[in-house]
Amino acid sequence: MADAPLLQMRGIDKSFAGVPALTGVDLSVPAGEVRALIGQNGAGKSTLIKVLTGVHRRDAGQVELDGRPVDFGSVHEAQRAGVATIYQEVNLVPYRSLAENVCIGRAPRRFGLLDWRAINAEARERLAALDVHVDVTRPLHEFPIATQQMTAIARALSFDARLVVMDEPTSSLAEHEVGVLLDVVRRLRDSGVAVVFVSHRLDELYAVCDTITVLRDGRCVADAPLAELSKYEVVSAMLGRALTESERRGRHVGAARAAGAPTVLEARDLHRPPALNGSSVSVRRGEVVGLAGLLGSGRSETARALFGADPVTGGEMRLAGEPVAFSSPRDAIRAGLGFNSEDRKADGIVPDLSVRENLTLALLPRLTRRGVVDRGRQQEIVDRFVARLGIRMASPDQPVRELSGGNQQKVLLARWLCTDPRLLILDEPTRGIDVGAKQEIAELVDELADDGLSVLLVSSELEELINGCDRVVVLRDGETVRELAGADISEDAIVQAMAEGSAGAGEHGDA
Amino acid sequence: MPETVSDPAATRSPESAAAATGRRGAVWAARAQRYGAGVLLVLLFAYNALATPNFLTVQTLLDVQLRQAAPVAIVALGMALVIATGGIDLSVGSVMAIAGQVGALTLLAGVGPVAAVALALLAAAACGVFNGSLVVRYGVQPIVATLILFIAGRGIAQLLSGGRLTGFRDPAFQFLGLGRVAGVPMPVVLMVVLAAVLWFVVRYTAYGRTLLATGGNPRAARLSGVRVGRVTMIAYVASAALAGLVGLVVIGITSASDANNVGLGLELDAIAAVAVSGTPLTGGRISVIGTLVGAVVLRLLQNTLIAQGVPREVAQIVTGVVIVIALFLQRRSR
Amino acid sequence: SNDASPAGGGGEAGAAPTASADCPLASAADPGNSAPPTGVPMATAAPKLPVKDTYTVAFSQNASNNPWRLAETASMREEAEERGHQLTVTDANNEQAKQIQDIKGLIAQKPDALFIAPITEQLGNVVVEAAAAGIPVFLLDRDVDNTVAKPGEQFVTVIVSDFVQQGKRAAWAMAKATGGNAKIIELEGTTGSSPAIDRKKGFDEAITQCPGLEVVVSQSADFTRAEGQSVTETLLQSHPDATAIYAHNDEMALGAIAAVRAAGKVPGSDIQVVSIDGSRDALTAVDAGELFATVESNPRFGPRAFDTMEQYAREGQVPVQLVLEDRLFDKANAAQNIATAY
Amino acid sequence: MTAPVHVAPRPRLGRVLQQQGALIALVVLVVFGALRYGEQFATGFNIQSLLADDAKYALVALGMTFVIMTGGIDLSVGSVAALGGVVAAQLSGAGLLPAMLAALGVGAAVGLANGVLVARYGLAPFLVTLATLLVARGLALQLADARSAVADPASGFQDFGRWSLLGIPVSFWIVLVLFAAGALALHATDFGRHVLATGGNEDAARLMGLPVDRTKVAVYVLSGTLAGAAGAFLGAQTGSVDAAAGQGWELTAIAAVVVGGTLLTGGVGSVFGTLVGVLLLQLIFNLIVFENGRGVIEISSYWESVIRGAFLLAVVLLQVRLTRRRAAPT
Ligand SMILES: Nc1ncnc2c1ncn2[C@@H]1O[C@H](COP(=O)(O)OP(=O)(O)OP(=O)(O)O)[C@@H](O)[C@H]1O
Ligand SMILES: Nc1ncnc2c1ncn2[C@@H]1O[C@H](COP(=O)(O)OP(=O)(O)OP(=O)(O)O)[C@@H](O)[C@H]1O
Ligand SMILES: [Mg+2]
Ligand SMILES: [Mg+2]
Repeated sequence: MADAPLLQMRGIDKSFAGVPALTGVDLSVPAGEVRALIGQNGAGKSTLIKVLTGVHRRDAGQVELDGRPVDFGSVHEAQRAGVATIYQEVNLVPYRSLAENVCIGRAPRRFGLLDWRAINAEARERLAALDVHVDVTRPLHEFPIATQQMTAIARALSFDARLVVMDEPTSSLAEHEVGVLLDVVRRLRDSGVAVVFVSHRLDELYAVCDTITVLRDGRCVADAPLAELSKYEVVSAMLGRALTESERRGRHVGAARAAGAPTVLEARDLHRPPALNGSSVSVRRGEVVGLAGLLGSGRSETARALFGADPVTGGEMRLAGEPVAFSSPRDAIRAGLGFNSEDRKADGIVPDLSVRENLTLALLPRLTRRGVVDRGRQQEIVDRFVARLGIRMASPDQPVRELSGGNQQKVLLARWLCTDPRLLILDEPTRGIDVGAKQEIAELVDELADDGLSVLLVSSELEELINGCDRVVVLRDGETVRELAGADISEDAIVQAMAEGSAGAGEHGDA
Repeated sequence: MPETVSDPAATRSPESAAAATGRRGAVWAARAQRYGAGVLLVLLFAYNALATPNFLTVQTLLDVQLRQAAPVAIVALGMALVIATGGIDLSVGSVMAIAGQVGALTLLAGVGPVAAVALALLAAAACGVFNGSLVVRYGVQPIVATLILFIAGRGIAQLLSGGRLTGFRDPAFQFLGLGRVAGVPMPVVLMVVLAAVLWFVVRYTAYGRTLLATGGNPRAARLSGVRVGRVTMIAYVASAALAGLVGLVVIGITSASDANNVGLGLELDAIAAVAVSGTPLTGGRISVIGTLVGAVVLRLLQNTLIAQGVPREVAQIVTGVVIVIALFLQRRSR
Repeated sequence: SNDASPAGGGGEAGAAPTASADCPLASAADPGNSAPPTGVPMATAAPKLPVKDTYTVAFSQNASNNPWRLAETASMREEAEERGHQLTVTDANNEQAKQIQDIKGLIAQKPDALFIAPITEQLGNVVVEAAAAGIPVFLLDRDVDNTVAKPGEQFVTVIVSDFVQQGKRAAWAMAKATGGNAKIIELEGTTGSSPAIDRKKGFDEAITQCPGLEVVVSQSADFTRAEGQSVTETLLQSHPDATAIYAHNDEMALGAIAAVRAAGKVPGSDIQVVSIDGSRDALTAVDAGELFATVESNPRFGPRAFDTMEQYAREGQVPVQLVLEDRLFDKANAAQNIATAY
Repeated sequence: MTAPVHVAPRPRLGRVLQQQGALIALVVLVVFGALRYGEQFATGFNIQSLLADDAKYALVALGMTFVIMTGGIDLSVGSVAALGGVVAAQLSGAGLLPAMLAALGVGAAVGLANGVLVARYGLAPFLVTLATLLVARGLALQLADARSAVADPASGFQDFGRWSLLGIPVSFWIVLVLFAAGALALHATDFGRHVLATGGNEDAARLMGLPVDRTKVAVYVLSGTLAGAAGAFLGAQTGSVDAAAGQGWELTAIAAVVVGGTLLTGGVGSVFGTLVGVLLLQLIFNLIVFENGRGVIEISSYWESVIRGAFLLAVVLLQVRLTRRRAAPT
């Protein structure tokens, strides 16, 4: 062809321990194009990206940049060649300031020494360009995961690269940030940058992408202009099967469940400054309650407080009417609670342990007789839930770190489901999960609720809340500001409640 | 031979890890990673069988090689527990000295052998509680936390002994060191029994799983209802108690407690033994049999060099090189 | 590590096997302590010491991690007590750097006199500093590098232990014990320590007279009982033909004896053991016939040290080198000395 | 909408306090010493010899600080110091400079070995340096033929130990300069930031495209080199290096680094804090010697060990209070 595409990958093979993750994958992106990369969890998206950027060595195939064959040995080389990448999990340095995380590696200097004023100024600008206005001199770990994600994006953009690769950059972002990011992507394209964009959210893909590559089981199953494919075609290509009825319609909860059912858990006026300033939630038996709010509104903190993961400075909790105070997650679990945290890597998986052990970790006390684990029952439970959630892995003995992001998430869900709790708290449960699995999980939650399980669902995806919840509690600055039920649950209502009078969002409204 | 227990998982992970580098022969690298210490053992054994006179006698193997390996091996078992939590215990040598001295003094005070042993182990366990609470309650870095007793502990033992050797003769008390069960020296018996127990604990009990979870990702473990603090504390107490036991074994063998020298530098031998088994110090993994093999290998290496009349300084160099080789064989590629 | 010194005394060798003709040692008498050095110059240029009836003095001990050192320190304390001197003791915990630090700290306190038991010969520079500060220095049980610190100038005198001579006497005892025919396992002290080096030197030199005496293997056992035992166990197994053991100190010898027993042999008949120090445990072993003999390495420096100091104050000069006398303990004289041994 | 600025000033303030905590303790002890032991303690002589002694520990601790900030550890420094000292002493005949350079050279060589094994082959630092600890010690003993290596008294080598400027030993001036350089490098050069990033989150640092491996090799080489220098300082000071020298220095250094407020987990650290830590820990010995001098109570080396341990405990607990850090047990 006349002008070779900026990026051209041909016949890429990559296998781990003889298990193929990629087989003969092609990917080409011309300058000024946004290429969507989609596939089920474990399809090989991240692997393809890591092969491209020199994290993994490919077993076979060629990679050409600007028509010249390349073989990056390290991320550093890739960067120098003009490839900037945002990896799936936030990968920054916790103890260092936002500014340093944005600029380190190519920081401005004076007299050969780092020029901190310039560094902070630049970082402030770049984050402001993403509509993030924070004190860039604070260490990264003090900020919510979303801010961390935006920082990673700012860093990637700061390289003024010719090719920008984004692996699920939006999975931990809420509507607004997503909007900002998509604008950025458009701007990049218009300025002739090539972009590879991975996401499980079809709307986002259709909003910015020109062409799409669909992976299934490590193979390319589709490569076309996005305009030529309908969502359904994309999804069925990805799943390798036609969609079910419910998947087509997207389900909708009818009349609120468990209207009169007894209250399982009730929390009033929880305080834990600065994050929590009076958040109240109650969940009835068999009810799915959504927890909505802007980033940093205290949803996760509320969830953690309920679960006894963090001590509260004020407020009261009742379990089935009885006042309770969990001093540790252990107490909460004993009382029949489960909590799936939002940060899979830090608070979820035990990387070196096998899928089996990760899955049954919370259940252990009940799996043991006189301190000895009942391996038979353990195996039986593992098999059951692996099948039920369709976890893809080589064997239950595979270290969980080797599973794809989405499958790790499923293992964690199974960890709690197998304890068959009265109340399950899910913080961003579908973060980084493919549409197929997402659907399955949504239905699972539904099903469980019908069987009498109560669910508290934290999500940044309004759609999820609207479709899945009987009630939605809205937080702002760590305070419950609105409660919507049944028919009142609507995007507008929620958004209005979240944002209402939120001129000062960004500060903590210590009211 | 090292059945690196991050449960069967890990017995598979080396391959995948090695394979992840996409090198050919990765599988062989993986084998080496798992059996490195075993290979060394076989080589050393073969060499001695050929080169060292009457090496292949029960007397030599049991009473010399294994019996001399036992103390380090037992301490290493405790060390492996601590390392599995992601920690490390530098204080074991000093704890040995304290336990030995307490045992000797109480025995001479006439409390009787059983009570003396009990008191000694109690003192050791107390040291473990001290280390454990620094790490658990105050979140002090394990190296620093145990460095404190490493420094102060020997001083305490010396204060108890006044720097003198405390000699004694009491068959019952010295049974730990000199006794025999079915002709097998007691230290060896202890080593085998304790290893068996630990192996079972790690492989089949809830404690084993929670131990590895704690070392692998404490935050996740806590959120899953694991009593991280308790699990960690137990590891430190066990390590100290085992060290104390070994303290008694050692003084039993020499029929004198020498607070200045008992356990001197043993912490490094123990850590090396764990390391040679291919267990990473980052926590979340443990290999009981591997640890035993590691301890035996290192002792056998020492004795081989001694038997050949190789001077200390050269022996040191060789040992260092061998450790690196072992690590090298067993490295987890990224 | 351990130490000692020369001059006369010494018991009679016990019932020795018939001496083999080609081993003069076996038939010779105990070489005893080396003859007192003759024509030793007098210390004249060193800082002077005024005559007082009591002094403030300091003693830098290099370690307290073995009985011998403890006995030496104790002897210094007792004697100072006796004579009403005020004594400051520091203990370098076996670290050269720390002893230097200790000594400097002591110098800063300007004592009337300074006693040093150097950890190695390499403390010349601090000794020089002490002299520069006008403090008379007395060295105990080991000398320092005389090219750095001149005897009689930067320090008054050194009261030495003659490790080489101890080694020679041990060789003599070994010859007596074995009739001049033995395959010997030598247990060396801590690698690099001067007693280890010199006791080896003396012994190896002496046995060259006796072709029948052969060191089949020599290994360090760090002067400790436990090491002595485990090293011996290993060596007995790899050298089954060994018939004798020479240990650089009593502790290693006691460990070795245990190892011999463990190996199913009888110490004192199957395997002869000879060592150096003269500690109480060793004398008991000698009396029990398990240890053939032990050459004393007298730790009681106190009396001699303070005599010398006071003499120097009175006469303004003393010989720059003095030696402490060691005895030799064997079956004949062990029993009656157990009570007084350290 | 943006993530709220989370008001959590703990870590930064905490770290500052941490260092000051050590600093305060240091000042207090010095004043105490001066008041209790009078001018004997405060004399130039005592101060001088104290600083001269601290110089070598400070060098080792400086290198250790950087290694620890990358999340590593270097147990070989003590042996390397001995090796460097022996080499320097043996070459002292050739004069001060060649001797020094030789010491730095061998130190750097061992450091390079450590660095390559850790960075290139991903072996655990604790174990690699434990192995090189044995090797370096063995080599030192070999070279010195198991005795002390004596410096040529004729050469200028030993004068170095005596030089002083404005009443402060030259060796300590050098230390001051190096620490200043170290602090600057940490704060204001890419190298420094790479060190902290590597220690903070190695995988992330890699994915951020930072030269993690090069950085690691660099810190171990630095540590080895400084340890070699420390050995040479020792040689110059005492006129000889006993092959057993430097035993336990690694632990002294680690203790100093920690007291100075550097986290062993890496990613956070203070260079000057380490200097304070060294001065603090060494001052303890000096004070004990003086206390013995008063003849009121007799502090044996046994007590010294206990006191050192107790002191370390006190400082560590103080830091815990100041930073209220409840780290996971890892
Ligand atoms: N380091 C590894 N070792 C072994 N197997 C691996 C490793 N990394 C990935 N895999 C396997 O490769 C396959 C593809 O994983 P990858 O992370 O690329 O999936 P993905 O498309 O990114 O999924 P997700 O959408 O959940 O992120 C999975 O089966 C995973 O188990
Ligand atoms: N790891 C952390 N360390 C310190 N502060 C944090 C951390 N995570 C969140 N916070 C603070 O707690 C407050 C609430 O954060 P939280 O994560 O609960 O918000 P959220 O509504 O759950 O948003 P998110 O979508 O990030 O979960 C925010 O102000 C945030 O700055
Ligand atoms: Mg992925
Ligand atoms: Mg959240």
